[in-house]
Amino acid sequence: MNHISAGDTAWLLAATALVMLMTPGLGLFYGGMVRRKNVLSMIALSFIAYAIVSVQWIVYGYSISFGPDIHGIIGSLKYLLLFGFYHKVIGDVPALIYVAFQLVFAAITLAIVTSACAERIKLSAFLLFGLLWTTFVYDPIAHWVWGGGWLSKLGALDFAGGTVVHISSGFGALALALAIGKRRGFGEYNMEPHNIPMTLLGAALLWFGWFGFNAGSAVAANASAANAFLVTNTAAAVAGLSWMFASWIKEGKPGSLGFVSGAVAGLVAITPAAGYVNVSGAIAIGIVVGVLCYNMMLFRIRKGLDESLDAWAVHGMGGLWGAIATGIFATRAVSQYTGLIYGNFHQFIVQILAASASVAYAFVVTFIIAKFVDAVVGLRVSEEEEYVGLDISQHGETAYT
Amino acid sequence: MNHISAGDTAWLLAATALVMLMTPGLGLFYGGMVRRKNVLSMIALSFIAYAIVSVQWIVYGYSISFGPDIHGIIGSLKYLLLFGFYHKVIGDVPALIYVAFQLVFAAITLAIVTSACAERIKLSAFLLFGLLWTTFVYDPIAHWVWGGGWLSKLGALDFAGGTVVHISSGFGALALALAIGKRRGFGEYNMEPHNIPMTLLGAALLWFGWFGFNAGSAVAANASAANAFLVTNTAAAVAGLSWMFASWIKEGKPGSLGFVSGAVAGLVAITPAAGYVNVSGAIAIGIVVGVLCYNMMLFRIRKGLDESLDAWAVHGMGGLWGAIATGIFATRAVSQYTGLIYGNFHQFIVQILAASASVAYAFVVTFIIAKFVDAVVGLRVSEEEEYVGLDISQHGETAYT
Amino acid sequence: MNHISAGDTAWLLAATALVMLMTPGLGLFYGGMVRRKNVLSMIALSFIAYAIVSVQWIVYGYSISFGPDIHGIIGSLKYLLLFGFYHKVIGDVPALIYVAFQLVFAAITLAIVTSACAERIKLSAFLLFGLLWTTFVYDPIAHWVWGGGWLSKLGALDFAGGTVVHISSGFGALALALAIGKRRGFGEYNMEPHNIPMTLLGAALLWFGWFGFNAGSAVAANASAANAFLVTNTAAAVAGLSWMFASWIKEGKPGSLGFVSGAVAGLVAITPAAGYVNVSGAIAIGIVVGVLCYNMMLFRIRKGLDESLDAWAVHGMGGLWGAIATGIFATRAVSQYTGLIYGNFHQFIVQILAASASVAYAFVVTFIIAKFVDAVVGLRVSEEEEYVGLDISQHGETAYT
Amino acid sequence: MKKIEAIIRSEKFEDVKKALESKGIIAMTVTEVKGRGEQKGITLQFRGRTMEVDLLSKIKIEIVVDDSKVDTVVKTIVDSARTGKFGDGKIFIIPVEKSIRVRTGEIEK
Amino acid sequence: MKKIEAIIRSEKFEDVKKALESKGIIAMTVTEVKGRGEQKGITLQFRGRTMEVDLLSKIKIEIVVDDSKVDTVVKTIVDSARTGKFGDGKIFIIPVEKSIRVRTGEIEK
Amino acid sequence: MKKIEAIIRSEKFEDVKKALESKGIIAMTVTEVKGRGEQKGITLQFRGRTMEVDLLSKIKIEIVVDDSKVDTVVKTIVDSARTGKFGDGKIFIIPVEKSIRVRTGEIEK
Ligand SMILES: Nc1ncnc2c1ncn2[C@@H]1O[C@H](COP(=O)(O)OP(=O)(O)O)[C@@H](O)[C@H]1O
Ligand SMILES: Nc1ncnc2c1ncn2[C@@H]1O[C@H](COP(=O)(O)OP(=O)(O)O)[C@@H](O)[C@H]1O
Ligand SMILES: Nc1ncnc2c1ncn2[C@@H]1O[C@H](COP(=O)(O)OP(=O)(O)O)[C@@H](O)[C@H]1O
Repeated sequence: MNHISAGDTAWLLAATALVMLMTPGLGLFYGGMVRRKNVLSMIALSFIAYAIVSVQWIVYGYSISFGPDIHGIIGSLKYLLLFGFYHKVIGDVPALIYVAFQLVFAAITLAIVTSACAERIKLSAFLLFGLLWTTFVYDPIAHWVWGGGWLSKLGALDFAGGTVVHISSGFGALALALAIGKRRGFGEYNMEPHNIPMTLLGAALLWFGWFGFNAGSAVAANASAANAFLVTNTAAAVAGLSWMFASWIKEGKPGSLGFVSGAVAGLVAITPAAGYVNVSGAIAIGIVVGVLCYNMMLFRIRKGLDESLDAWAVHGMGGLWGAIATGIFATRAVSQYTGLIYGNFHQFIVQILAASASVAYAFVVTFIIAKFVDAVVGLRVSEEEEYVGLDISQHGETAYT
Repeated sequence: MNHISAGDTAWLLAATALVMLMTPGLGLFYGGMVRRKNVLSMIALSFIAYAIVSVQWIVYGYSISFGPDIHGIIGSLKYLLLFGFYHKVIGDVPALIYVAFQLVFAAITLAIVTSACAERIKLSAFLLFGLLWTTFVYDPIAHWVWGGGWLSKLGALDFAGGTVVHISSGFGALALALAIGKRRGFGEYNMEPHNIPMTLLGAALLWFGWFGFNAGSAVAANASAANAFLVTNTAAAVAGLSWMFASWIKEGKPGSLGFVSGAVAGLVAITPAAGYVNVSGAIAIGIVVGVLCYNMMLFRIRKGLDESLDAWAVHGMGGLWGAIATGIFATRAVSQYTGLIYGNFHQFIVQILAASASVAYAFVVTFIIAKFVDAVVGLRVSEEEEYVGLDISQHGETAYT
Repeated sequence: MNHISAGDTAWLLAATALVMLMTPGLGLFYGGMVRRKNVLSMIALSFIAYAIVSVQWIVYGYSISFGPDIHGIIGSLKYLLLFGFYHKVIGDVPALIYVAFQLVFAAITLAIVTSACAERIKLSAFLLFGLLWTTFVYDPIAHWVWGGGWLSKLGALDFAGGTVVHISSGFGALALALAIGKRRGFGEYNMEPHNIPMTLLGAALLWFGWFGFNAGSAVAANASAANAFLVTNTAAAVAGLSWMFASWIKEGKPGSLGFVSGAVAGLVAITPAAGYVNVSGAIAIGIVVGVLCYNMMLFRIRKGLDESLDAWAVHGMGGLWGAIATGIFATRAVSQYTGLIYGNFHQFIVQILAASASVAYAFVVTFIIAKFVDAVVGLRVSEEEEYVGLDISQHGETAYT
Repeated sequence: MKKIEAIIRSEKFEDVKKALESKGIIAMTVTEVKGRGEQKGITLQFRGRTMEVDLLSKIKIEIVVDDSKVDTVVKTIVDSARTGKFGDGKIFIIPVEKSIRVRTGEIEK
Repeated sequence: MKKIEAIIRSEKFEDVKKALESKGIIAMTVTEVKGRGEQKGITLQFRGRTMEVDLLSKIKIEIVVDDSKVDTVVKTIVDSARTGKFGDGKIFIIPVEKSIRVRTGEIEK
Repeated sequence: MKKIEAIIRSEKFEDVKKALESKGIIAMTVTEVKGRGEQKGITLQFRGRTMEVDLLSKIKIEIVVDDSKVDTVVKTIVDSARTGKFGDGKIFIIPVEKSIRVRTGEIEK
């Protein structure tokens, strides 16, 4: 048995708890944006996504993601139910907390995808979809990038999951949105957020938890964690302001929703880069991603696309930019890896390649899974169920009296 | 002065903060479930429970719980006001953080009991009741199990407080509910939760904080903490799904409230076991507790019992099952202790004994205290005060304008 | 490169995340207290304060606060953009996490000041005001007390920011309130809190985060952190009860808002003292501050002063009392420093001096900045904008539908 | 045609709704309101102080029916909403000149 | 003078408002209500069970106008609020004896 | 018997309530509404753009009284709710045929 560092373990325990909180935080973030009649459904989807992945991960998800590599494609089933893991050590932390840390990443990724089916998915369909998605989309990509698969062999950098978490969920959401179709009345009626303070609270929890996400990804309490912590905060703050100013100029009013959407976009974009860039890089990444994702959202709306809560615009495109930006701004001041600014064209190309492969894979496989679930149990609720709202029709509950 | 481990201390500091957050989290969890006119009262009861215990604990509560043992029954008053504690070390952490960690446990336990008197208790009565309850119910049981008292000598296992926290509060709540009587209109009118998203937020904070609760109980950042962390999450997720499916089958609709109630039940049940079982054991414990507590809630309603927010069904019965389950699923894969599955019948019997003694003690003493407080200051508000709601009648406030 | 302690770093990473959460927590705390039409504005001000400081701090704020001292007045610009900080170590933690820890302090300080301009400030004016304030008020005082400036040379004690954070923001808020003027209808109409549960949630997050604030200020996971943790909790609980009883006696009803205001006052007052007093001292500090700040609030209302959300009464006066109380209750049981109770009259005088200087500086400079901003862009929205509310007029949003 | 406006206790609403249904009165519009009657709400005593809680939450039910049905509706509401204590509520009968169904545009008088 | 009380689908409110504006009808009072019509809301099937969602969220618009404008207002609302499905809403015409402007105290009949 | 429906500024509600009390008018029903008058709410200028905030929060007070008291109630409301600026509100007088007290079932005309 290897040596365990209590300090590194202490941080990973705390970081895992922080990341766990992000999933209900995301539920609130999304829940505030939907109409009053769907808020419980929206929050419940996050909780249920979390629960599905929590079980799947310890049974076989961890194993196929992080188990012994099979041809660079997938992990083996060797770690089923984590037998014998109590005494294992990974790096210098107990293996079980590493498993838990990876679990909370897998969980929130599925939760992000629920953006696409807001206010119209059948609960039973989501249970099936969720299990398939985490198994066939998340786990393979996690294996490719972090579990010793082909992308890691290629040298792709993804510190905390720009590709694994955000590209996969963002482009997955896009595919799911296309498969499930628009909400009735989309583009016709007002579908304004019913409770923006709830969304702001959710954003606060996301920002808070993201420190665990990115700084925890150092899997140690060291300078790399400290750097990840600070650049994470920098990118979030800068991107929040950047989106706010962009919308201020374009629409004349800087919404609070715009600020927090920008902050989330900043958090997304810094995720893959957090272990490789310094604060100057974070500022650049943040400025760009705020303007970029804001315009992607406008583009999405212009196209009449009901990717309802903008997982694609924010996580998909933000993650894509982050992956590429890692290949630009990686600096020797922070790690051994360098990017375009150091003339490292190779890394830049690898980043684009890895991101593109993940975009394509996530999009295509998600679309297939969604169509399959639609054929088997039907993805959508009936028109009347949608009209009365998912809280009543799927859960038999009313959020507020 | 012994050696302090910065790593273990770092985790215990973080864990204590996490557990602290559970008490207002519980306030929100309960606050969402009551009617609009009592929400401030409900949240305030948690805050005030926390404050009462915070003061009592450092003055004498810690001392009678963890002070030098007197005949296995109670601790001595030696540690009054914690004089000289700054330089003490417990295990390898500063004694003061150990005191704080134990404090937040004592605090939430009293907060759980407020379930029983929701929407009808007089604030002044609760101040008195709370002080007596924490002194005469919580502190002795804590001493018996963790402070070197007779149950610990018997060999009863309770990793993070299935008996000390959940059995005592759950069965205490039952006794208090019987003593204070039903809410007016209970069983007649609709008393639906006024704000389920608030309850979901509360549940999220409970789940989050529970990682501190259970993994913190290792009092170290080690493999035991990592195991506790992961099994805690597993049991919560499984039990959430288990309650959800049970209610889906029985009532035709899986409520979001059902999911989070199940998750809390899972967290309760894994609490005593978290240091002794592995993920497989956690799955078993979670499946059972979800179905069990759901049916206990139905039973409670059928009996016309107004234990208003189900502390008994969830904490009492969930804690009871957890205590027994520890004696079943304890496995050598995780610690030196074993349960029934290893043929250790002795441990199983000890667990039942310890749990039963605590059930009886908590129920009887709570009932006596409640009746005493009723006689001295009156437990309940007047009919008119109950009608206008406790927010106005006890606090002079209106929650929402 | 010095040695890094993983344990101490683990705690500082967690503590920094905790403190970060306080700023949106403060946003909710304040947001619940304003009228429904200004809630988004109020929460957004906290987020935006956080963002402004996040950028300013890494660009030059940290440098002028903690950079090489210039005549005891201000730090130099040597640490601009933190070049080369990745490999630096401060104490035994990576410099970058120390920078982040200090950042979140600076951020919440500016957020506290927003109390004074609730429901009437122009967003653009706040952007300018915020940048000037953090540069010309916060950074110098931080330098004087913590960055090697004249107050630290004088021997003033301020463990976690009673002077730097609370006096500066509280008296700054007072000056800003005078400069911006009353809300229209103040003293005439009802301006009751629109959502007290939101305020209670905010208070819970503040309390939770404050453990990072105070115990993190030990910059180590040691006995000093443990002591800070416990006395912080003690003062908060005691002061919550103290304010509650004071208002119970005076007004006949103990509000939940009163309890949490008291708790925040307790947290404020213990902040400078947390590394120097024991639990007995904390009890004394808490009792006094609850009664004191409650009466300061009544005084403020009697004077017809619209320092709208009582940053002055709670943070200003609470911080002042805390600074002085540190000079009274500092005890050798906890550190080498002593106060009046040990006959150390010198420390007592130094505390009063440092506090008074900071009061004067913060008040005067804030007033000048406010007047300057008013002259340049105008501090207040128009009468009609104030009437329809800042959510619509400044952000183009409606909080709830 | 008349509009019956009944202001009743919130907690009695379910009972009233069921009672109306059993009489075949289905259509209705419901609003959350606050109100006080002539006795001015409820007075609480607190440590020698008096506190009035005058505006209590109520439910307003509006039902438009033919003149012939007014008495049935009123009686049904009175019977199902009554507790016999102050605060039980009031019913007002207001003339309606005509009613139009949006779906079809058809007019009833 | 008449009060036009229209209870319409919430999601049609913006359309109705705009349609009225285009006819010069600006003044109005709007309330969030719940309601059901004669067909008793919506019935959902769930695992063999039937569940009625009877009270659905609606918007009530109140507009007081001169008798001469009643037909225009009614027609405008009917045209803009209609979807042709159950639940489109109802409009009631109620007599108003007079109206007073608070700002000036002036009375209109 | 008349129903007086007054739509007033929310922030004036406490003043109006007290003024009515002082005239012995206690009973009332209160609803939160949104509304706009003929001048169409408030127009804000923002960076050269115009933004209309048309629906502002208002309080609707409903009071049913004998015909003899109508003028007192109206005058009291007008006096206490007025600020003299646009948006002060409107009062409508609507006939009520009868009123029934739920507690006793007694009818007033
Ligand atoms: N004259 C009135 N005008 C308007 N609303 C009234 C009037 N009288 C009663 N109400 C409404 O009816 C509700 C119940 O009236 P209340 O007087 O309490 O009933 P009871 O007389 O049976 O005790 C009040 O809260 C108020 O909303
Ligand atoms: N007789 C009535 N009295 C009061 N409100 C009514 C009445 N009929 C309909 N309503 C209101 O109008 C709304 C729409 O009515 P509905 O019957 O659903 O329209 P439609 O007949 O076009 O389907 C209902 O939800 C209810 O609020
Ligand atoms: N014709 C009307 N029909 C219905 N409600 C009206 C009408 N006119 C005014 N109101 C209501 O009265 C409120 C105040 O009216 P407003 O025109 O702003 O007062 P003023 O004319 O004194 O400025 C409006 O917000 C609206 O709710």
